[in-house]
Amino acid sequence: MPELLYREALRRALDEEMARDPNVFLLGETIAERGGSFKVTEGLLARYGPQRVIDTPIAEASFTGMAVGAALIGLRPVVELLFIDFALLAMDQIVNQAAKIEFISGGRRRLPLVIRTQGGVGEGLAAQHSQSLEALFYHIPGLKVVMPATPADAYGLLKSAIRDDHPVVFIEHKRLYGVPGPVPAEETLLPLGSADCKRRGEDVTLVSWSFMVHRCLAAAEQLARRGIEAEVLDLRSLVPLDRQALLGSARKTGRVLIVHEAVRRGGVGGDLAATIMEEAWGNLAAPVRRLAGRNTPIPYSRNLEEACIPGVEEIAAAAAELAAAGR
Amino acid sequence: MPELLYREALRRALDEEMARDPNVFLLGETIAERGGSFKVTEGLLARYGPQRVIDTPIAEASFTGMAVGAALIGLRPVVELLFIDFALLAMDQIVNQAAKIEFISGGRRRLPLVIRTQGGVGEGLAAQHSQSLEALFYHIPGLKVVMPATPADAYGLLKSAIRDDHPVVFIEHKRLYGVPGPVPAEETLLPLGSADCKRRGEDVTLVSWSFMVHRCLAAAEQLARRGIEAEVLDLRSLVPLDRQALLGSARKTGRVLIVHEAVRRGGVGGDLAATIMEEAWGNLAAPVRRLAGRNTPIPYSRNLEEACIPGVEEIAAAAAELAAAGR
Amino acid sequence: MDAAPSDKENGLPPRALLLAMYRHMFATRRFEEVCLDFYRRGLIRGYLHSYIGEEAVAAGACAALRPDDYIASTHRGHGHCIAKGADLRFMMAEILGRETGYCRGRGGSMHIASADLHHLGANGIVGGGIPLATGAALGIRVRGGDQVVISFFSDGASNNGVFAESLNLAGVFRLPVIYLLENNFFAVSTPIECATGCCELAGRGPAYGVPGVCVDGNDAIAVWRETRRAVARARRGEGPSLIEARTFRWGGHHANDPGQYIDPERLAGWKKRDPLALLRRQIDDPQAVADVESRVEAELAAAIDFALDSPEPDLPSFLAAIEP
Amino acid sequence: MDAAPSDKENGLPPRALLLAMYRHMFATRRFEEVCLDFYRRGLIRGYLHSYIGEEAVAAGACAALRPDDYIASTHRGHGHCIAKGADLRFMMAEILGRETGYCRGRGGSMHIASADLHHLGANGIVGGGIPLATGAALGIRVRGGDQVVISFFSDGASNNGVFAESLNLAGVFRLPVIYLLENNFFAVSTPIECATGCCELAGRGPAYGVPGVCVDGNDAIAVWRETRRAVARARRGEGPSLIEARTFRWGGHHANDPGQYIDPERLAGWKKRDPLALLRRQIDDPQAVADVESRVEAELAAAIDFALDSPEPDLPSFLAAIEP
Ligand SMILES: Cc1ncc(C[n+]2csc(CCOP(=O)(O)OP(=O)(O)O)c2C)c(N)n1
Ligand SMILES: Cc1ncc(C[n+]2csc(CCOP(=O)(O)OP(=O)(O)O)c2C)c(N)n1
Ligand SMILES: [Mg+2]
Ligand SMILES: [Mg+2]
Repeated sequence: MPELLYREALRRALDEEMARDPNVFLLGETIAERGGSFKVTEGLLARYGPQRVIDTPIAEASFTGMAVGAALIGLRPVVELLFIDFALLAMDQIVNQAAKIEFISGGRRRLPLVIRTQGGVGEGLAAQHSQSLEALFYHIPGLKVVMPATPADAYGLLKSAIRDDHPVVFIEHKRLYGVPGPVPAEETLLPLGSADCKRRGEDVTLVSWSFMVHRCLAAAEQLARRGIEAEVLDLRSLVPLDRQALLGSARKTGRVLIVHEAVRRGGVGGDLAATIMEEAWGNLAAPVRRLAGRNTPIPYSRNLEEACIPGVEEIAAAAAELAAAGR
Repeated sequence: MPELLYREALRRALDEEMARDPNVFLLGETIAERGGSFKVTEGLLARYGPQRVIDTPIAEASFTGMAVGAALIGLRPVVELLFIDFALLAMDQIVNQAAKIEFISGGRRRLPLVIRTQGGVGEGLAAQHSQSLEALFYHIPGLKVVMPATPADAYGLLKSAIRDDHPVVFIEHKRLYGVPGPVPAEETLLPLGSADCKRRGEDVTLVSWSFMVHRCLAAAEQLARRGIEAEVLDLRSLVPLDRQALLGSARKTGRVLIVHEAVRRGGVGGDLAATIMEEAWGNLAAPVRRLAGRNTPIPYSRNLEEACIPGVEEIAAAAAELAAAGR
Repeated sequence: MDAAPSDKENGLPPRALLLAMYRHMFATRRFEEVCLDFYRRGLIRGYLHSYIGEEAVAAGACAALRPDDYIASTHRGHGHCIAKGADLRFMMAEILGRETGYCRGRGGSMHIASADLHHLGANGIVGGGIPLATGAALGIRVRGGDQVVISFFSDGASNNGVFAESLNLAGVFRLPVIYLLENNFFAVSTPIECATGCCELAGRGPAYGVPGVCVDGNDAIAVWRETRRAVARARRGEGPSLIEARTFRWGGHHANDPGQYIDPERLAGWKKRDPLALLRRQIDDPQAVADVESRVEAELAAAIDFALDSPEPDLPSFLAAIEP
Repeated sequence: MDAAPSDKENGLPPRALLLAMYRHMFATRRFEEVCLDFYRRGLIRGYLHSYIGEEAVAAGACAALRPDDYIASTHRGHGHCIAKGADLRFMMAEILGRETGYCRGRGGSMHIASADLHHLGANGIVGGGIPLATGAALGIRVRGGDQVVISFFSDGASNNGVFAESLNLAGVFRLPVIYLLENNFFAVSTPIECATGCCELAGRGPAYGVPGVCVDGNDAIAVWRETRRAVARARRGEGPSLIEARTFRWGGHHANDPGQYIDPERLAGWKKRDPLALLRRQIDDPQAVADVESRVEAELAAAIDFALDSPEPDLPSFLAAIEP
C-alpha cells in the first residue's frame, strides 16, 4: 500500500469526491490560493477552479451558515474552520441551524454538509488555538462527529462524510497532518460509526480517538514489554458510536481506560465510561478509568503545555494499575 | 419566611446587589423598558436608571463581549442572554474570551462577570428556544455553572454569583419563573458549590438540578407511598461541584439515579455517573443510572414535546427499579 | 442611492400579478386573524408573530420571483410563506402542530419550511436565515443557473453581525441574493432609534459594496418594482442588492404582547395607509377584488377544517425515529 | 468624511511627544527583529506576527492617550503594547514563555495583556478584542470618568460581524471608543479586494452612525492628529470614531510565512515610505534620534538578558493551581 501523509490522505479524499460529484465544493479561509494553513487543500484550486474552491473573508458564522444554505438546496459543501476554537464563532449556525434543520422539517429536508476543522495541543499556540472541543458537538442531536487518527482513516472517513446526507463535524488534529501511513491504492470508503481495533489484547482496553490513539499504541508497546497485553480501540467516530465494539472489548477485558485529549470534566469520556459501566457492569473487574486533558486553558510555555494532556508514560501507568485491579 | 416567585427572588438579588455596589450593572435585550421577556428585571430601570439597566440591540456576540470588557476594567456586569440557545451566538466571547482571560494573564486579571440565561422545554417554543445546554459550559475550564431550582436558591446563588470574582454562567429555567417558594427575609448568600439535600432518604439517591429537581421531589413522594425512601440531592451548581455531597449520598444509598433535562448523550450526567462509579465503586449496589432528555431537537407539537424529557412517572419507575437492584 | 428607474421599470405590473399580490396579502391578513384567534383560544402554542400591516412587502417581493427562486424567512414568516405560494392547509396544520403540516408538526410557526416551495425556512434565530440565503445564492452559482434568493429580515436583525458579514460576502462574490430588510421600526419593544445610531438602513449596503434602496413597504407595487429590478440585476450576474422596505406592524411583537410601547397616533397613521386598501385602490376593480377575497375565504375555511381534522403527530413513531 | 481640521489641530505635536513616538517605533522595529531572529533559532514557538512596517499606527495613536486610557490589541500586537508603555523585559520574557513575563509565560505573543498598562490584551481571535474594547468604554461610562479606549484591529477583522455589531453599539450608546482599523491590505494571504466589495473601510462608520476618516498610517504625526481629534471627541462625550489607517506589513503574515503573494514592487514602494524614516525626517534632529536609538538598544539588550535569565514557569505550582 502506498504511504501518504495524513494531509495528503485528506486531500486525496477531497480530490476524488470533487471529481466524482460536481455538487461537492470547498469554502474556508485561505484554502484556495494558499492551499490552506495546513496545506490540506493544496492544488485543488488549480484542478477545480475558483467556483468550487473558495477563499472566504474572516466571517466564520456567515460562511458556515452559507455552507448550510448551499446544502439546503442540494449542494455538498465542505467548509473548513481553520481551528476548532473558531467554530465557537459559528455555533449558532452549526447548532441552531445545521443540526436542527432536518428535524424541524419533519425529516423532509436533507443537509449534506461537512465541517472540517482541527483541534488539539502541541505547537505553542496557547489558549485560543489548542482546544479539543468534540464534546460540544457530541452533545447536539443532529450532528455526526468523526475524528480520524491515521491517514487511511482520514481518507476513508472523509469520503464517507462527504457522501453522507447529514451534517458531519469532521475533526482533524494539528499534530497529525505530517504523520505518514499506508492508504489503500484503490478507492475505499470507511463507514461512519465503525471503531477500529488497532491492537488486540486481553488484559486491558484502551479506548481512544484522534491523536491520543498514537499515544495509546505507544503505551501498549511499553505494556507489552511488561507482559501486559492492551487492546487499543480507536473509536474513529463518536457519533455514530460503535457501541458494539466498545462494549464488546469492555466485556472481554473487564478493564477499560478511556484516554482523550479534551478536558476531562464534561468530556466525551465521561459519557462513554458511564455507558460502559451501565451496560457491562457485571463484566467489569474495576471501574472504568478516564485519563484526559487537565481542567485548564492551554498555556503557551512548552513545559506547561505538554503537561496538560495525557502522556505515554501516564497512560501506561494507569493501564498497568487497571490491569492489576481486581485480580 | 415570605414567599416569592422565582423571578421575584432573582429580581430581589439583582436589586440588593445593585444597591450595594455601584459597579454592578445590567445589560441585555429588552431588559430595561420592558423589564425583560420573563419580567425578572422589571422596575430596575426606574430605580437605577438607563446607565445601569441597559437595553441592547440584537447583537449577542458583541454585547456579551462588552460585558467581558467592562468586567476587565473592574465593573461587575450582569448580562442577560434571553434564551440559552442564543448563547450559541456568543460562544466565542464566552469561551475564547471570558473563560480564558484570567488564565491567559497568569492569574493577574479578574473577571467578575455573570451571564444570566434560561433554558429548558415546556412552552411549545420548539427546537431553537428549548435547549438545555449546560454541558457546553461545564466542559470549559474557567467558567462556573449555576442552576437554581427554587426561589431561595435563585436568590442566594445569584447574589453570590454577582460577588464572585470569576465568570459565572447562571442558568434559569423558563418553567420556574412563576414558581413560588419561601425566601429568607434577611439578606442571605448561598455559597457556589454547595449542593442541597432537598429530601432525605436511605434507599436511593436522585441527583438533579434546575427544573428536574421538582420532578424528582414529586417522584420521591410517589416512591414514599410505595415504601421507598428516595434522597433528592439538588446540585444547584455544577461548577464548582459539591463532590462531597454527591459521593456521600451515593455511598450511603449505594444506588444513584441522575436526572437531567438536557440530552443524555454528552450530558453532564455522564460525567457525574462516571465520577461516582470511579470513586464509590465499592459502595454501589448497582450501576449509576441516568434519565435524561432524549436525543432529539425539541419538537413543537405538545404531545411530542413533553415526551422528550423525563417525566415524574418515568423517574419513579427507574428509581424503584434501582432501589430493588442488587438486593 | 440608486439611479432613477427607467420609465419601463416604473410601469404597473400586469393585472394578473396585481390580483395575485392582492390574493397573497388578503390571505395573509385573514390567516393571521384566524391564528390570533386560535392563539387566544389556546389552540396555538409557543410564539406567534403576526405580519398584519406588513403584507405588501412579502407579496410585492415574491411577485418578482419565479417559482424556482428561493426565499429565507424569519420568526414573522407567515406572509413570506403565503406569498411564496404555500398551501394554507399545510400551513395551518403546522401551526396547529399536526402531522399533516409542512413540518409534520415538528416545527410550528417559527420553523415552517418547504423544499417544494423553495422556501428555505422561517427561523427562530433573529438573523439566522441571512447566511442561509446567502449560501443558497452561492450554491446557485456553484451549480450554475440563474435562480435568485430573497432573504427577508427586519431592522433588529440588521444590527446582528451576520447581516454585515453576509452583505459583505455576497458583495465580494457578487451573489444573486436580495436582502429585503423589512424596517418596521421595532425589534420587540426596542424602537430603532434606540438600537442604532444611523436609522438609514439602506445605507449599510454601499458600505459593503452592495447597492441599497429604500422603498415604501406598504405599497406592494413599489416593493415589486424595486425587487424586480434587483432580481434582474442578480439574474444578470451583477450581484446582490439591499432593499429597505419601510412598514409597520399593527400589533405587539407577538400574540401575547399588547404593544403598549407603540404610540397610538403613529399606529393610526400607518393604519390609514393599510397596504391592502392601497392595493385595492390601485387595482380599482371591486368585483375582481371581491372574487379574490371570497376564494381566499373558502380556501381558508377549508384549511381550518383540514388542520383541525388532522391527527397530531404519532408519539410512538416519533420515539422510534430517535437515534440512540 | 469629517470636517476639515482646524489649524490648531493641524499643528505639530510637541517635540517631546515626537521623540516618544519615535522611541516606541524604533523599539518596536528592533524588538520585532530580535523576535524574528529568536523565532528562526527556535527560541520562540507558536505564531509570531510581526508589526514591522506598521509602527506609526500604534505609536501615533497611543501618543494621543493618557496612561489611564485603555487599548485592546490583536494577534499582531507588539507595537501596540510597546506604544502603550510596556516594559520590554516583561514582554520579551512573555514571548519566550518565562515566569517573569507579563502573563507568567501562560499567554505568549498572542495574549500579552497588562492591567497596569491599561492594556486589555492582545487576542488570538480575529476581531475578538473589538467587543472587549467597546465594553471597556461602556464600563467607563457606567462608573463615570473621561477615559477613552482604542480598539486596534485590521482589515480582515472588519469583515467579521463583531466589528459591525460593536460599531453599531458604540454608535447608539455614544461610547468613548476609537476603532483604529489598521488597513494593511491583507488578511493572511487574502488581499482586501478579494475579501470585500467595498475597500473604503472608513465608510463603514457612517453606516452605523460613527464618523469615519482615512489617514496615512505610515505617518505617525497624521495618525496622532486624527486620533487626538477622536479622543477629544470621545472625552467630550460625543461618541466613537472610526479611523482607517493605511499601512503595510513588510513581511509575511507570521514569522513562518514567506509572503510570496506580496507584489515585490508594491512592497518596495511602501518600504520607501518607511514610517521610521518619515518621522526621523519630521523630527529633523539626528542627535536626538541617535540618543533615543541608543537608549532603546540598551533597554532591549537588558530585556533580552532578563528574559533569557528568567526561569520557565514552575510545573508543580502550575499543576497545583488547576482546579479539580
Ligand atoms: C439571536 C436572537 N436574539 C434574540 C431573539 C429574540 N427575539 C425574537 S424576535 C426579536 C425581535 C426581532 O426584531 P426584528 O429583527 O426587527 O424583527 P421583527 O420582529 O420586527 O419582524 C427578538 C429580539 C431571537 N429570537 N434570536
Ligand atoms: C476568528 C478567527 N478566524 C481566523 C483566524 C486565523 N487568522 C489569524 S490572523 C488572520 C488574518 C487577520 O487579518 P487582519 O484582521 O487583516 O489582521 P492582520 O494580520 O493584517 O494584522 C487570520 C485569518 C483567527 N485567529 N481568528
Ligand atoms: Mg423589526
Ligand atoms: Mg490586515
